[in-house]
Amino acid sequence: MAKMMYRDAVVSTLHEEMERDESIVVLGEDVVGGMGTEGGPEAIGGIWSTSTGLYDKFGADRVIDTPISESAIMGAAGGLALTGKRPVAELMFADFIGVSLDQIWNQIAKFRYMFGGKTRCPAVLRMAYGAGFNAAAQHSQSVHHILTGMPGLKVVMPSTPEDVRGLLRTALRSDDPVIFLEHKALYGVEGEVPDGDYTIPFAHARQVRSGEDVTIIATGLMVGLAEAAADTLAEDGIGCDVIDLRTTSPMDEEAILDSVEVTGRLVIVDEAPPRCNLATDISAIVAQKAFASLKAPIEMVTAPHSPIPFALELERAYLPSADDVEAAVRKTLSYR
Amino acid sequence: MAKMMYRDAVVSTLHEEMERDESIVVLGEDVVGGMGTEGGPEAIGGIWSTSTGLYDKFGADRVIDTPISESAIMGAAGGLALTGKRPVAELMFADFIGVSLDQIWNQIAKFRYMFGGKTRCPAVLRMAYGAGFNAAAQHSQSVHHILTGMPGLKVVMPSTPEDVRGLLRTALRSDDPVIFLEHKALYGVEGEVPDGDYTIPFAHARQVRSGEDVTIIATGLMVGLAEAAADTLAEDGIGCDVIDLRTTSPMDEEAILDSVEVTGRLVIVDEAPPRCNLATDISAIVAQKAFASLKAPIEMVTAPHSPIPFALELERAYLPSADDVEAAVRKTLSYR
Amino acid sequence: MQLSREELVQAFRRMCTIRAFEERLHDVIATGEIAGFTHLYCGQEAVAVGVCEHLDNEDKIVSTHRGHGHCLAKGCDVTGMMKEIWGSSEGLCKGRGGSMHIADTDKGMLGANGIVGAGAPIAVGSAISQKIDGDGKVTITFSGDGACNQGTTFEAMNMAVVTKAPCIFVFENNHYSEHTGFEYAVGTSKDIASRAEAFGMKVWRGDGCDFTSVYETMREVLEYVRAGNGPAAVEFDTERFYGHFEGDPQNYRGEGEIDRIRETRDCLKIFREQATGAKLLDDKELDEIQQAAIDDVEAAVEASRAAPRPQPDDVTKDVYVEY
Amino acid sequence: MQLSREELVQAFRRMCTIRAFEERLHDVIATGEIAGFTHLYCGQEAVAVGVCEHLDNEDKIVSTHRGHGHCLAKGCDVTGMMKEIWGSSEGLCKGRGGSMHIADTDKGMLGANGIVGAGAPIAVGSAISQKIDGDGKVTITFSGDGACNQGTTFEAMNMAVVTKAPCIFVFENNHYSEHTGFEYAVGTSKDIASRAEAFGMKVWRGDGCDFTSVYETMREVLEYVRAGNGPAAVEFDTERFYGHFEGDPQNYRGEGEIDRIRETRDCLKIFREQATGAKLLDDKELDEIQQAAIDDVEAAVEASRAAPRPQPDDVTKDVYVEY
Ligand SMILES: Cc1ncc(C[n+]2csc(CCOP(=O)(O)OP(=O)(O)O)c2C)c(N)n1
Ligand SMILES: Cc1ncc(C[n+]2csc(CCOP(=O)(O)OP(=O)(O)O)c2C)c(N)n1
Ligand SMILES: [Mg+2]
Ligand SMILES: [Mg+2]
Repeated sequence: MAKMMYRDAVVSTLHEEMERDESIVVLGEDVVGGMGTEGGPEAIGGIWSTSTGLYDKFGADRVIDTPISESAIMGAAGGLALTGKRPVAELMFADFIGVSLDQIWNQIAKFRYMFGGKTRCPAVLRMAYGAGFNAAAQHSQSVHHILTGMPGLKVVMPSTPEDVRGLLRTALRSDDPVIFLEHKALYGVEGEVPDGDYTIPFAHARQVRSGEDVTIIATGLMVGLAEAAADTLAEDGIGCDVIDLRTTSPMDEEAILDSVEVTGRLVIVDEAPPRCNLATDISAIVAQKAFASLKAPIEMVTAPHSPIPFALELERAYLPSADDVEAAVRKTLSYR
Repeated sequence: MAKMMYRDAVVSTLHEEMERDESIVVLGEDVVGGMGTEGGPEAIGGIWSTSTGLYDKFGADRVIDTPISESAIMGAAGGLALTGKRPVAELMFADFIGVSLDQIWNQIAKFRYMFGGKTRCPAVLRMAYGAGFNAAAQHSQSVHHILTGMPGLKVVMPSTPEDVRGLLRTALRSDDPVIFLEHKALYGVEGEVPDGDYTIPFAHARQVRSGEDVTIIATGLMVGLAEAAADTLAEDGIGCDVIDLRTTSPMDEEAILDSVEVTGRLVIVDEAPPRCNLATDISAIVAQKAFASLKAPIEMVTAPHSPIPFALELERAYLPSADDVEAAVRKTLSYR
Repeated sequence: MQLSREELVQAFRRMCTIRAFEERLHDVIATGEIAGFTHLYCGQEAVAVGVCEHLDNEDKIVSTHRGHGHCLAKGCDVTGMMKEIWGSSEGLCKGRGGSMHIADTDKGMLGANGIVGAGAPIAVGSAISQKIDGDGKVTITFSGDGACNQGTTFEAMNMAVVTKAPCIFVFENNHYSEHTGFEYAVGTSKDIASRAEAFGMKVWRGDGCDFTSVYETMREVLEYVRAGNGPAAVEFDTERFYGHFEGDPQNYRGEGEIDRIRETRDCLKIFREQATGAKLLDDKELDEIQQAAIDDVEAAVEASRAAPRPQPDDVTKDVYVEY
Repeated sequence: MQLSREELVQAFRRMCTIRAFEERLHDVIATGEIAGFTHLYCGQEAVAVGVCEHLDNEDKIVSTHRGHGHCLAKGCDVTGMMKEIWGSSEGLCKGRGGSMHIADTDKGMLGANGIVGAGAPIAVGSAISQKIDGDGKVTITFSGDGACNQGTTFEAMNMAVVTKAPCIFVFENNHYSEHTGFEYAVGTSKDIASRAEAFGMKVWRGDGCDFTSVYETMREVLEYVRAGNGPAAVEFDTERFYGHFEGDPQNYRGEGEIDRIRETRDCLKIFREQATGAKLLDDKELDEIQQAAIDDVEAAVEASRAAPRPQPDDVTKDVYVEY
């Protein structure tokens, strides 16, 4: 066991996996940093420090700095994956799927199916997502719901350094394209990580707190809010079953349904705006498959139907809070 | 009252509105057709024949044929709308949001909010969507759920020529960006259209059949399946309340909730794959706001979690059918 | 013509196969027997064949919506392709892809593509892969004059230059993107190649209706790229004999244009004149080759008609390797 | 220097305001008083001002993530901008946009932009609008050397050529995109302008650290574009004095690079030398102008500190005109 920051969990896993597997190739904007400058390669790492030292260790062939051309980055990842490599392509901000979605959605996700199952496209697409940095409307978004809806992609949302390492290993050993979503506000968070070459399978949710009164489902940064709310509620003797999904595609439906069968009450926390998001997705699954167990309306805690504002006060109002989660739990409990 | 095809409802409304409002400008690939050829402008219309005659009537300034550059088309629509025009930009296939999403999602949808409410961006973005043409994985998709989830956009999905005319007028008079989704398989469908300059407000669903046993919600091509299923079920004395949402953002929640309060049973039909789609969205709203009325699990009839296949038999298996809707209704009714 | 007799025969055979394949499809589609959007390659055969005759299975190509010619030139199975277009479960892609998504990675054919301009970035990735492997192999991406206006194409060119990837951008300028003329849609001071040049690539130009021109130009291009000089681009002027897709009434064409290009710009005719003129092959031999190609295609059509159809349950197969 | 005294004073004042604005922000951000990603324009002032001094409110500009200079040059209110960056509800965008999304359409400023390359297509739309109105007005889009690799920038150039829109592509080549050098990321046979040229545009080049060079170059460019000749492009070589964003340690810079560019490439110094050399303005006058700019900015900072904060409920306002 060692303590490690979330961002270091990313870098260290990349280092280890690139050593283990020669076919892994990293590419993205400033993943080396300093290319074409007097300071030279690695003068400075990527802006998230999630690729530090890779270039020095693995060289220019396997660590490729790219121009600002996200479609070409994602497309190149597709081409690399189709020809035997395992690209790890970085989108600096998840919001940049806007300029590269075709390659992710219409190409990478669909190759195998369109080509009759003959090909594999083991591309790992890493993206920093999420609000909380006053980075405003184009640098703060959650995109997991959009990508979860796209057949052919797997979507991973680690919430702890331990999960980063276990899930990134699994991603790098998967033969399908994986979207690996790293929350910006978690990069600096520290946590214990187990030793050794452990992996965490996809579609295996993590029970964060256990309780029998209400189920709370969350991912990424939202897991922390759910935990905080659960701890507060525990003081009042309210037991929350807090589930961190870890992956949204594939998703651990069983864990969700099993929990709701016990609690009969469900709160889903989602950082995305309310329409057609992951909260509605889970709600719909439960309303179809665990209907008989439900004792109260399903509550969703989400961002509002608005772009993400810049000002501190507004962004705080935009983001779900532990208080919101707590209120939703109390609301569902008060339903008779 | 006149009979008119869905595609002609689009063209005729564009003709009338462009006459009424000088600020309307049409742009897109082959919206003129024949530019730079010996045949000359309008030698041939767009591939959907939804802009025929516009160039001849309104000239090169207001009907602009563009290169194959969807980002630039959408971006130009944004720039036109910010500077006092009302662009109607055509994406030939909705699947091409893949190469132009940034301009739709991060620019057009967000200008007003980011700029503190000072600007208006009255862009109408028309797109042909949907399966049924053996056009395979990249030319057949439904994208309404993706766009409905994006704050700042309005999303319209007409299912009849009458609604095309009424809703397109409203879109062209709206001061917000509107996504206007035209189903390819409906272009050739004929229907009665009222005379005169009528408009249909957004967020006003249409009751297609009325009944007290089950609510069926659908949009676009799916409305026809719901109708067919309802008619079959009526023979068995089962009354279906069939609701065509017409717009998904804003959405007529009241119509949905009112109906479910009566029927207590809900089937939602969505042409999109199952995850994070409009069916889950509606299900979640109902499971939160009309929970007490629900007598049975909410059933969803959707496409499977797979890309869209080419072969006739596969595409047929992919698309929801009237039989699927009927089965879902019977399933929800059998629940006690 | 500096090719051996054998090479010449093979090249002509390939061009004839493409021609026969497309002409046959043209007829079949008119009857409604098969569905979907189909874009025929008739008229451009010399480009695909003149390029691909230089390649082996380890060299890759990335194709477009108008991909049949590229596939056939790269060695994809005629019957497998026809079955695919017919939507059979025995098709090259099990009927899931159809005309616009034929791929055969064993043959180094990384896929046709329904999205205009999407191929170029994929090709750069494949070429980076080859550069890492260091085996002198290349990836070729075909793009039309319309595709050269798509942002992805430019990004890919720049990316290839920056990464020094052995990627070759072959532009097939058939003067039309759908129903729009090249002169209108492609802003340029000269041509497509000159745009590529401004990205720092060495460029070539050739006559895409003349197999020899394509073949000899590509010999130079490939020598340059295989030697590790990074990417290159080449523009071939060519002709599209049919409409943009099947069903296109083509009213945008000039009076007599189709007759004229069929008469003066037919790569099969031009090849025949050159081959007979140089006394390398005679008309009888050429006729036999052409007939053999037609027979092959006819057999493929018959096989496709008799081929098994996909099962409805297969609709969700092969979305993932493992989910 | 062919400008009137008045014009010179105004141009210098504008450059000084930008400089003061950015220097002040640099200090404040270091203290943590304001948040968000901020990209300072210090060093590039001559470009924004040399361009915008030719424009009125009906001429439009579209800006980038590094947008403060463009906004100020186009006449946006200093205090309104500072309040916006502070996140006040009295900010130019009510605190919703922040540094990367400042806009003021009344002034013809169509928005900074957080997405690299997104501005160019928007500018083309605005220019098409102006072409329709036929009033000789133009739209200018600023792009960095990094943005010139984004597909949208190329698409926009081509679209402008095709539509003959009065759009001017101003490339500010400050040699860096984030931490990556121009030489590495921009594949070209020559420079950015030569790429634009290949799209069939007339292009110009100028020294972006020399106000006179920018101003005189733009006079020609604007004459050409306003006359209805379609789009044009111009590349200015310039310098970025600070890091990519505030917080950037800049280890990628060469030894002494910042000192050198501050010493030899400072547009304020160069302007001063020219103005005093030509005896158009003396040092004292220039000092006064500079001090006035600093004072203005200081007042804006004070006003921003005292300005009201947004209300949480405002978070969902102005998403739509009507929903
Ligand atoms: C991104 C995208 N935009 C538009 C289309 C529709 N479309 C298909 S082919 C085509 C024209 C392509 O022209 P060109 O690149 O010259 O190829 P050609 O058809 O001449 O072979 C268009 C507009 C598409 N498939 N993808
Ligand atoms: C589409 C997109 N990709 C990447 C980024 C991250 N990013 C912001 S600014 C920047 C560098 C831009 O360089 P340049 O265009 O030269 O402008 P400069 O910063 O030098 O003014 C990058 C990579 C972004 N904001 N948008
Ligand atoms: Mg063409
Ligand atoms: Mg720069």
